Amino acid sequence: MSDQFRQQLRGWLAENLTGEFAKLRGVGGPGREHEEFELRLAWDRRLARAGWTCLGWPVEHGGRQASLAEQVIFHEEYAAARAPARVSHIGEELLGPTLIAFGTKEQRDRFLPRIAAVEELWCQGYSEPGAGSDLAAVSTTATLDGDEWVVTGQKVWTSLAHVADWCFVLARTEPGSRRQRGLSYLLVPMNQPGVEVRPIRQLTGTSEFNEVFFDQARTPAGMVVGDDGWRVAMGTLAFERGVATFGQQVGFRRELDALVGLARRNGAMADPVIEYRLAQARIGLEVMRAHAIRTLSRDNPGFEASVAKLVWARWHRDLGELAMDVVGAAGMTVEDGLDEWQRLFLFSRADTIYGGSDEIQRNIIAERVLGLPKEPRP
Amino acid sequence: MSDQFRQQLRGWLAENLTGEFAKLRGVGGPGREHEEFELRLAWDRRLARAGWTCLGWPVEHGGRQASLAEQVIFHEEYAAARAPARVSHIGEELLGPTLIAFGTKEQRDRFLPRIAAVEELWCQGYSEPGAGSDLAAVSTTATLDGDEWVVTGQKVWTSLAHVADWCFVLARTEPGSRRQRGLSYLLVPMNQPGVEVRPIRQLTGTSEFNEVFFDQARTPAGMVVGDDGWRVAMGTLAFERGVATFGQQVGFRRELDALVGLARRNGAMADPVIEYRLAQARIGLEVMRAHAIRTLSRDNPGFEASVAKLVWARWHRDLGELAMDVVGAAGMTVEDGLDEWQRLFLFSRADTIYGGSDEIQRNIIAERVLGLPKEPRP
Amino acid sequence: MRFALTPEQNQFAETLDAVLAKSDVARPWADGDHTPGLAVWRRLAELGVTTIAQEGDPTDLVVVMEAIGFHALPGPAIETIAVLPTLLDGMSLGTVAIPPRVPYAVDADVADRVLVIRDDVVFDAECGPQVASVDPCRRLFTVTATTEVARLGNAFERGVLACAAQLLGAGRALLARSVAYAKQRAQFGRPIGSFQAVKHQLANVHVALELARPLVYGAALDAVDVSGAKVAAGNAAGLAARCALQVHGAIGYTRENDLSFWLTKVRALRSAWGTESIHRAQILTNLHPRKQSSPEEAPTS
Amino acid sequence: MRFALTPEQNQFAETLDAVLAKSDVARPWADGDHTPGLAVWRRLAELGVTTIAQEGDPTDLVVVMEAIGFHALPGPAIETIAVLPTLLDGMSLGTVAIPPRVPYAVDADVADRVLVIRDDVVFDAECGPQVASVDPCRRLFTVTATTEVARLGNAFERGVLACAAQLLGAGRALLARSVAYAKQRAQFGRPIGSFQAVKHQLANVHVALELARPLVYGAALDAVDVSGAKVAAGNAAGLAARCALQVHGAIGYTRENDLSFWLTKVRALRSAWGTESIHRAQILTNLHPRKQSSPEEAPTS
Repeated sequence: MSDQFRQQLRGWLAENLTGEFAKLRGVGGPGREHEEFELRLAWDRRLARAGWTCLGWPVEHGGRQASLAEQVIFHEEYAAARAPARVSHIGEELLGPTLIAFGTKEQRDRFLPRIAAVEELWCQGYSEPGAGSDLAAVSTTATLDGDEWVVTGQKVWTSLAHVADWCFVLARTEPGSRRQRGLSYLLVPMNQPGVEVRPIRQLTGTSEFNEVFFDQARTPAGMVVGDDGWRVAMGTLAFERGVATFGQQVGFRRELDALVGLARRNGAMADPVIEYRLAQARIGLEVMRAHAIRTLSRDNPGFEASVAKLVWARWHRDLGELAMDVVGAAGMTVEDGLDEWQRLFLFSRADTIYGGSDEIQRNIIAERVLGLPKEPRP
Repeated sequence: MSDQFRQQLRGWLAENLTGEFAKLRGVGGPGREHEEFELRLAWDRRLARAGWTCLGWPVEHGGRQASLAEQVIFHEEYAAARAPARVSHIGEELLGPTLIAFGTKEQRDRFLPRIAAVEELWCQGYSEPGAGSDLAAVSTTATLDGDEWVVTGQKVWTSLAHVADWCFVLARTEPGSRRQRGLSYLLVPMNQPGVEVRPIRQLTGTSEFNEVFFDQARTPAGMVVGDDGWRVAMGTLAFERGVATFGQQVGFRRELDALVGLARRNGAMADPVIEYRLAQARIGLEVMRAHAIRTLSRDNPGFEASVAKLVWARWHRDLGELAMDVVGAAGMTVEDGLDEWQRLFLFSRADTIYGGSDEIQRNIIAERVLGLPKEPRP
Repeated sequence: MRFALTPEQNQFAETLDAVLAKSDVARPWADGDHTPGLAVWRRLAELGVTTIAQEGDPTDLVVVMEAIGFHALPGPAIETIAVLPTLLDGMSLGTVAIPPRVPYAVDADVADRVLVIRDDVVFDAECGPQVASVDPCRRLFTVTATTEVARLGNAFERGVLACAAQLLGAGRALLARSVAYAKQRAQFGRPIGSFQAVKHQLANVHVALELARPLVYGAALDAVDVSGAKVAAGNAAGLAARCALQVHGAIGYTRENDLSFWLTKVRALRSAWGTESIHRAQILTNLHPRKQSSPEEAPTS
Repeated sequence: MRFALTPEQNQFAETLDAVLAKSDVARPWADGDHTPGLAVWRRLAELGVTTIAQEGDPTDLVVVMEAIGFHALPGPAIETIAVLPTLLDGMSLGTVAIPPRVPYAVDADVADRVLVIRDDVVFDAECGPQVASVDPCRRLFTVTATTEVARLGNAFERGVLACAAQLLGAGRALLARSVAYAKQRAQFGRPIGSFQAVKHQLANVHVALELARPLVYGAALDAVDVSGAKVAAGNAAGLAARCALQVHGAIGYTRENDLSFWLTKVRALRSAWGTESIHRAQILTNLHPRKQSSPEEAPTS
């Protein structure tokens, strides 16, 4: 059954990742998010037409209610084929599950089919300048003006904002409220005069993220999801990763394999410490895989996500540093693909920050899993 | 000049660490503090008669005002000869310098010569049960009754209390005072009905430390050092280590050399990771030595002590763990000296706790050296 | 993909926990009095613990050994439950040396049967002199093989798996005790568990144990290399021991505090059933075929 | 036993700091405009910086290179100040490749003199194509040796020492910026520098730098192995870089923030003038004679 699914998918990818799409192999993702946007959009739509998007969703929302095992297989095979990073994943992985859990029937009917068909792209408006890990520090406000919300404020670190049609925005709708209270989860169209997107240049020279400025941006009154914006936003975060982890691990494995190959070719492997670190990295991959499988097997994954995040972020950062040591051993030339390793090194360093810093994850584990007392508030 | 000093000392040690004293080589110190007390006392007195105690003290107090370089040489040669751990060091290294800095003429005249001559032994009464790293949590009280202090309370982790003649005690002399305020630094005789000493059994089966119970113990009114007990106590702590570091490093080096020898004999060295860890340990020794020399060169060593403490404690703990891995590689037999390595492993684990835990040292560095803000008080 | 416990296993683990939690046998065992400990072993045998490796699910063994590690039960557990059950009658304690990787037999003086295994051949053995052990509850004896009695495959690998599970249990116990202590012990006017420095150390221990656990269960199901499970469980338990001593301070270091039973047990088990060096070399050997794969090749999944 | 700076050295370091602090030349250099950077180099030459290795105290070089690392000054500093000064006229910038350990020449397109050294023989060289570099302020060029011009001993070792000192300075700058940021940046209602998790990371960086420093000065005085100094300074600066990024969060990762100049510089210098692998092997070789000493032998002191 799942073997059949795997064969079918593998065959489809082999047949379709050809012609103009062949050059998309390996494209997109950290450090390459800016590449080939139009062609990747076309690719995502081709996936959609063949029914390979939103696999786990109920059939009535455009999915095919695939099992967890099938979803894992999808991510593994997709990554193994080096198919490009998706441009429609924020809608598919974050907003869609949120609407299925918290949205009204109207919202689901309005948005889900277009996400599944890759007709509308989404971006996420949570972080604000100066807030960093403190997601409850929301200054963006929204007030109801007749039958429309009027949104004003600034969001930051917003991937794909420059191409998205919609943004889900955490905004303060109760004037004078503090922290987690008085927030709403609003769906705001991006193509309007009140929304401006500015790219943030990274130290690699590319722009993975954007700042988004809302200046009296408008959205209909019905575009609010749930009652308690904070609870809905936390729900969205809980959907992050999950089965996609398996695809990520395939990507990690490929990076490691390539690095092992380079270390053999350029002689770095002769250093037993380098060899040991490469072996440790391989064991780390097995550990992550076993942990991910165990997490899936649980009815309630709970705070496994914090453990997983800590581990893969650390693993990937270490791989980045190891890559520089391997590359360095033979000097750096373009033929040895410095670009690739440089990107890995520079981007993996941010892994321990975004999506909840190491420090935040350890606090979550210590306080919510182990039950240790909170720090005193100043 | 210092070469001559070295030669003279080396000759004296070679001549005197013989006969009944020969068996003292390597005796005493962590895990062996209980061994051969009487003979070690006799040895310390022989040192005193030959003028090898209290080297750096002024001549009028029984010292010979030796230079820092000579003191370093003394500790290095003493350790190199495997001369036994001193039983009179608490008086020589802690109380003596404290009296020189803060004591009255009467106190200096009364105590210093007897410390230098090893006629009186000292122990330290700072830590209290339940206080741990929080030295300001002092519950022991002392009140003036006529011309005597009456001391009541409990101290813990007191080395050599069972053989000491005197104890320097941090006691609360201002009723109702809190934390660092209202404390006095008292000198209390141990041989009196109001003082009871109970050994604390360690997991190794030996007793390195004691609990000391003061129940209306008495000492003359003049036996208070300085005005502000906290300041005096902190002064004592600042005298800890210093030049003695160099002797400690010689001991560390001998442990490492022996471990390298064992790793060669039992085959553990064939594992490149073990070899790498042994090499790292050797480099660590060089680092500690260079750092200690630099600290000595400074007029005001400031918080170097926190850096040094963090480093040697970590180094020694790691050596203990490495020792178990080396021993384990060939199985554990008595001939391979499990006792020695077991002791190293078990005792070195406490290094990161006593004398100010790692966490306390990092707080000191962060707040006092780097100037980072304190944590909010609850 | 079935690394989670069944409801039956969870219930069995609870029963075991109840039996072992009531027993306080480590201290007498360390002091030379084995009577209370042997009574617990009889109770375990009645519950079917000593024959569990022959019946039912391969992960049952992990459940049992984790519980034994958690409660620091002394006695030749790995040998009796994991390595030798087919050679014992279900009520006896057995012990074994498998030189050179398992050079001594644990608690041979109290075992009903003492064996030596070489190249899958089992010999009866005589108990020789005791050698020094870092763990007073895990006494080591030299043994001398006498007559051949049976053949037995994979004895070492089963021992390694059981050892990894015991380490995992001991690590969990160290974490649980450290967390409990950090909640109740106050310093500088607040529980030490509210300091980030303490909190984050404990969180790191939790992470290490959480990651080692699926490897141990995976090894029981032959889905994961047993050497990797042993190294991961050993390192996680070692981290738990280090952190426990740091959190407890000097108290954890005294004979009066029970913590030392787990501290010495973890250290002994990390060297037992193959040191980290041996298992690391094994892992490298196992990886070797993959080492030849080119980066262009699609990963197996 | 003289690892402390003299009053003259402290004063010189202050002068240098003043000159370099005013210059903001890294960004234009990275963007291809070398004019402001070259002006700073002329000012340094006037101060005698480029000839300092030939005159006075061997630790002067460390003082200078630490300051250059601290301020992330671009240009072929190691080459001009430490390796080639005897071959330059005191006002020129020089660069050099010493294959295979130093395969490329830094900033060869702006250097007044481009050289190659093989087995202590110095050749004039022609600047070839640029190759990719992780640090936009440290551009690498292939060079081709032409005619022999001189002999020069210990060129590589002098470069390693200067590189270690530059790493130390860069590490100190990263720590200083991180501390300043942690003091002013608030999260969850308090400065992030008041959280132990942040505090202790920064304390660890301080410790690493404090320990590396005497090794670098010791290497300048030939009292310490230069390979050990390079590894220690590289690791300390690497830790400082990792911690700086963690403390700054995603901001440190943007082009607009100057932090990236130190981040990429540290990474490049760690691979330059011999990788950690090379220096670790060197350390092991240097240790080798001692390896033979028996444990009974009294240590040399």
